Amino acid sequence: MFLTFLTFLPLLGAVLLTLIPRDEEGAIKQTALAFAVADFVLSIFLWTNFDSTTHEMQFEYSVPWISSWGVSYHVGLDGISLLLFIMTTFLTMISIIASWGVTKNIREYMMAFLALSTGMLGVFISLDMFLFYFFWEFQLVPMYIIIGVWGGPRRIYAAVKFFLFTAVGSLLMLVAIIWIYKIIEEQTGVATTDLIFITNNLDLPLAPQKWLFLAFFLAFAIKVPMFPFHTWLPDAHVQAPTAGSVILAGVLLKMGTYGFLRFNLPLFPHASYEFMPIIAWLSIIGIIYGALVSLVQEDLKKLVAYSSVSHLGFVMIGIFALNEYGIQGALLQNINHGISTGALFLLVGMIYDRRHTREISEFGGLAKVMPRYTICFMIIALSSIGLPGMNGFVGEFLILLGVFQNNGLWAACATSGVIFAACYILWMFQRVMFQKLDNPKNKNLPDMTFRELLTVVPLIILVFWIGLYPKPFLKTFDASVEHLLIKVNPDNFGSGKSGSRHSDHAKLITIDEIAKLNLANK
Amino acid sequence: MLLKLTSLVPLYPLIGCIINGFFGLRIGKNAVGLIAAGSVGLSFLTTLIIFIGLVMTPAEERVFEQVLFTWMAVGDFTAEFGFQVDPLSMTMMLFVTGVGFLIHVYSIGYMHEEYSFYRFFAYMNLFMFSMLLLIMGNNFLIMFIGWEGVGCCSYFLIGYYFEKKSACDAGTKAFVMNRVGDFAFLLAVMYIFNIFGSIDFTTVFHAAPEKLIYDSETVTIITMLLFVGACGKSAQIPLYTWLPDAMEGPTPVSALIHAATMVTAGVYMVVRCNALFALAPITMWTVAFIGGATAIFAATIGMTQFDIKRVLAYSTVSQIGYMFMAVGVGAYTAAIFHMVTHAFFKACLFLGSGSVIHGLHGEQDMRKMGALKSHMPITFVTFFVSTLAIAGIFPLSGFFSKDEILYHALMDGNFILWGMGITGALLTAFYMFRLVFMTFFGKSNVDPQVHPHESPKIMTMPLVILAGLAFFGGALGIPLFHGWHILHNWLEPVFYFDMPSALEHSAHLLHEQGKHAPSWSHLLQPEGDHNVWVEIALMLLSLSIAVAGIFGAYICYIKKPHLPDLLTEGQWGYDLVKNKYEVDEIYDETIVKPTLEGSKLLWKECDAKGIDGAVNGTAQILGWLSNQARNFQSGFVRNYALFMVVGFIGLLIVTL
Amino acid sequence: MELLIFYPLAGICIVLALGVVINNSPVNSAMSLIGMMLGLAGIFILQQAHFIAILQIIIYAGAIMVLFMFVIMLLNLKGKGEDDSWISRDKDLLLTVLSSLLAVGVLYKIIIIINAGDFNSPALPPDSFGTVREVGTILFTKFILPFEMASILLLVAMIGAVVLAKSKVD
Amino acid sequence: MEMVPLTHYLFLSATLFVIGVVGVLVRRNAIVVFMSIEIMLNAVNISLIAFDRYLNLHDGQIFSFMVMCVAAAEVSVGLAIIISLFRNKPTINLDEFNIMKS
Repeated sequence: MFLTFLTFLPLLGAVLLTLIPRDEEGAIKQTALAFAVADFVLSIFLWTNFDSTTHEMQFEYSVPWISSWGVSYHVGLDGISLLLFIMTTFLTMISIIASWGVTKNIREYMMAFLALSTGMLGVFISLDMFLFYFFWEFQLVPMYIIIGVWGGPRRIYAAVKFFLFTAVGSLLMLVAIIWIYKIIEEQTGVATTDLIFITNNLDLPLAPQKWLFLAFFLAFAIKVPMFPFHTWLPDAHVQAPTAGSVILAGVLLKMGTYGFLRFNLPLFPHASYEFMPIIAWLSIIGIIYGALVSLVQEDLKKLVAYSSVSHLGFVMIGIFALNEYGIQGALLQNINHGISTGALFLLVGMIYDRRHTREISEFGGLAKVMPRYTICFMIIALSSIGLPGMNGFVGEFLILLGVFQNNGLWAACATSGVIFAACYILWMFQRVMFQKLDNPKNKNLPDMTFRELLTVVPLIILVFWIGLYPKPFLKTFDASVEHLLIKVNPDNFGSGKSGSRHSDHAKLITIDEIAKLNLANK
Repeated sequence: MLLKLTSLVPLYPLIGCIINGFFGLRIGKNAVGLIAAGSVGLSFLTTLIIFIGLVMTPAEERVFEQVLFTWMAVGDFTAEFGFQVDPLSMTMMLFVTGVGFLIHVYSIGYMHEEYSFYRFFAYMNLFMFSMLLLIMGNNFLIMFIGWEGVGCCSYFLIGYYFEKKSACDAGTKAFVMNRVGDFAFLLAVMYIFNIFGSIDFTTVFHAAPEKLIYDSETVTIITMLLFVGACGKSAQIPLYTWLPDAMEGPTPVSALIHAATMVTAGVYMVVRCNALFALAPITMWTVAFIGGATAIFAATIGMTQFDIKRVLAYSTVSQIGYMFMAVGVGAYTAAIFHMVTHAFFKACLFLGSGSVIHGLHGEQDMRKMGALKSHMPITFVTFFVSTLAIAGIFPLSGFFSKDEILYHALMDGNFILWGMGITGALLTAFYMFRLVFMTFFGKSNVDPQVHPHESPKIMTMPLVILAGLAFFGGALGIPLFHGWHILHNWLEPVFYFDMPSALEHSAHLLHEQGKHAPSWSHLLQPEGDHNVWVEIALMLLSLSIAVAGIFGAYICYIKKPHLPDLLTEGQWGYDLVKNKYEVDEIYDETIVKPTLEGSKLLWKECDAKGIDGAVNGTAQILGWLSNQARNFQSGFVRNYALFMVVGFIGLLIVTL
Repeated sequence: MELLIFYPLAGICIVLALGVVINNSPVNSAMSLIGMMLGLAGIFILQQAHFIAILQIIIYAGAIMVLFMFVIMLLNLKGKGEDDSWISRDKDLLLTVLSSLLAVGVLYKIIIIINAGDFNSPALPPDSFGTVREVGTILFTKFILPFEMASILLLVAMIGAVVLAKSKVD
Repeated sequence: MEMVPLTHYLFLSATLFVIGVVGVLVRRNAIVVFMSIEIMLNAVNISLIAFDRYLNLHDGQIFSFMVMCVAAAEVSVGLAIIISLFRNKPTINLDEFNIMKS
């Protein structure tokens, strides 16, 4: 029950905001922030009393929603989704603080943000395919509004492109969900879209597994911008407001990777194993392509957007290394990317608020004028390069370690991404921060205010915490990744088929379990 | 017991860096200088204490590991954050903290009138911390943290004068080139974990003979990757162009980072992994030959440069080439010995040139110097002593260390290597004395309004100490007399590698794989007898070579100053060498420009036209289609009737 | 013998129908339509559907055609047919060709079906088959509901026509 | 006295129907279009009666009676529309009235 409360708290906040009159800007911002902070603080409790030894779902709550179809409001968290959940609440809080300067109808802005937060949280906790799809579509709308209304000059094009890209992808997913729904009904007689039940009981030969895998793959590949489907990201980022970019980069992209871990790997293990080489090569192209293209960008935000294409290429190749180093590394890199790219967007937003331009050529020699800003920018830049001792390195190293287990060449190509990362970030850093301060407009730019520091400093603390002591984070992933790997590792594909046959008896229990569970919560 | 203090050594510079970093501006320059130099001094003292502790323990168990906490633990991969102290890392710690301390003291004076004084010292301390981490790490990952941390600090320090675009470019170039080396190093670490299942030095090097087959493909790849990493960091042939540009940074930085400590990190890493390299003869040959080639290559460029710091930079590259040559032929002790002595005299040379530049208020071009002998007596004396040392004149340290390398090159390696070494020595003597004659002797063409003055006490005192160390450094490795080679006895247990048993294991493993073991008998014959006469002859030969080089420089720059211009103008060979064989330009043309053009192409064509084109294309097609459909709504009732009839008839035809 | 009556009547009807379509002036086409209606009534009688034949004459030939004539006169269109040169229009030429082709296609299809089925031997109904009495009784017993519905339909049509025409007048 | 075969009636009804359709499609004059519609309705009646007689039932006739009612209603309303159309534009040529054009 606690989890549902946590998820729908921001939505409650959004509704309450309607009561406050439109021109009370101060009150609106305060209440929105209050809700976000409350949500974050409560989510910390989730982590403290999260038992990381078992892979079972925790804080589980299930109540039948559309019982005729077997759809139940079944929510829960496990190692994989817990940290993403907390990161969402954390980044929502940070971005609400960061959007203090927004003036254009601030109330709708805050309402959109809080609704978006609920949508995102819903995606991470839902354990029912139908519910997952509901939240997956629900979170699109507020993001569309945020980009569409408060965005930059070409915001309509960017918002529509963002929406269409994701929506088209998710249609195929819907088809796949329905197909699975049918298969499950045939195989076990219980017509339900409950993910846990399906993960345990679904048993498909390779061919349908491949098709279903591809359907889900398309939906999630668009969300994680993998190579061919990434063109929406730079436009969306460039046109989105600062806070929107932070959330877009920090959380929305992680839904794609989360989807792979929740759907593709456990449900279609054999297909994932078959598709590993293709996806590995696609992610390598993504890594190098993202890095190369961001080398020549003139617009700061576009540069950071392409860099997140490259970073998420790392995450994808980590996930499809299909061993615990790769997946744990990928999960950690998810969090790291959220932090470092989120912080980068905050910083870029700050100079955008001061100079209202994102062209790199407009800046130069800011180090003289804004020392505090330069230090923060430098720390975040180094963390996104993956300097050891900071968060980027831990995730990247584990991923590359995992990939190396499978194929040295892939690891070599992926690691080359590290060099390009250093090139484009340092070159950008040099052109923006160092060199002579010739542009008169930059002469008297004010340094970071306290509020801006408030948004960036917690992220920097996290950067050093994960960099130097990543154990608590890795411990949370351990059990769930272990369980996931039992399903995915190759030697039990074959037995997987016969396995589910002779242990039908065991399976039947879970069906009663589900029934009991539903009754229990009546 | 004393060894427990190891974790304190890197801690002091870290604390120093944090204090300077955050409170630098508030606590004033003197305090900042005090804290910075003090923290390095403290860590030097603790190193001395640990050294005493280590000397007291018997030779065999002189390895002490202190694990602080487990950094990463995933599956069966665990990386602890721990330190390892053994004779090798102790020698490195000693000279790194020692020379580091002196340089810190020196830079208090040198950097005095700089505005962001605290930022300089914060980075210097951070550098010391990362360097110590690199040396003392007990597994590859901790070494890698130090490895990249050092690269990062050199990026900050080179780009210290960040107003100058050239300084920033040099910093970025240095960092990216180091990153290329780190790329190879990272791959090697992953490969090692893949084979050994762990990345701790002790486990890996003990298991090396069992797991790896002598001269097999895997061991060659690992060692090759490690060597590329070392080249990146220690500026060898392919990846050396960043070092001369790194002279953009302040002189103490060049002294500390680009002479004494960071550039030797590559040599240290290769020496540390000697167990792996011993199993890979091909890599050993490449190491030796690249070392030799760099020695000559850099020496030739050094001869033609006029910027005082550039000459010293190329001399550093060539001296490190010597060290790699020594490692390549298996003479690890000689390499470490040369590294230590090189740290002393090269740091002294750089600091000397620093005080010259300081005296001439920033003038670096040798052609605008001359006859500074009288104006800067202390600097001149210390500079002259160090130049004698580097040239390899008898009593000084350079002679002993370089001679030992040449001896091993001849005995263990082959004649070509020795030839490279000797020509390198000749060229070194020549350009070093060219530098000395042009700056201190001859007629003074210093421009009039600048009147050079001796540097303050705080700068000359480290110079004197370093010159002393350069003078007496040779005592560490006196050849010929058995047992007098202190360094050899000190490092011998670390480099002990039981080759016969390793070959047995390899043969055994090969049989398991069904392949026959090739004949390795030539490796097993006993160590050649250490006949004294050959060594003495070599010593005399290298001494005479050095004297010849000095005499040549004397002729060209004192006796007949116009001789060099006579010999060189017009010669295309000279111009080629003068602008550094255009290596930088070649890199620019072949690597930098194509990547930029390629990525522009990628962005414009692939992204804007390709994928976006496809997406917008589909949008337009849909638009066009819907336009066509619009014409059907023509407004004429008749058309609608026609469509109804046609539809009806179509149905009819279909159904009937 | 019946064929002798049927063929001329059918021929007349087809010719008059064509007349309706081809004639330029609406009056002529109205006249030919009336003729066709009467021809059809004859055919109905041939079919022994006396009730329908009488109705045909009264409703179609009588009421509806009168209405047509009335409207033609009201809007004095009788001379106006000439601008209606339906043959020469370009775009519609395509239309005519298309529709005639379709018509031929349909006819051909129907012929195939008709020949296929064994329709041509009609049973011999008793004499009182199509008389008014019989149809009347059925109409008011079995089909009383449709009959009432028809009356409501006509009522609505009347009101509709009145509303449409009247509102413009004042 | 042999009976007129059913096919002839159907054939007649088909031709009349087709003529009606052609009339509707081709003619631009509203009145003539209405008349063609009348022809189509009559064609339907013929086939109804023909089948009626063939199957010896009266339903066909009832149905054609209904057709006639509908036809009457349709003509009255249609002509009313034509009159109102005529009022706003002095022509009854159907092509003039294409305001609905998208």
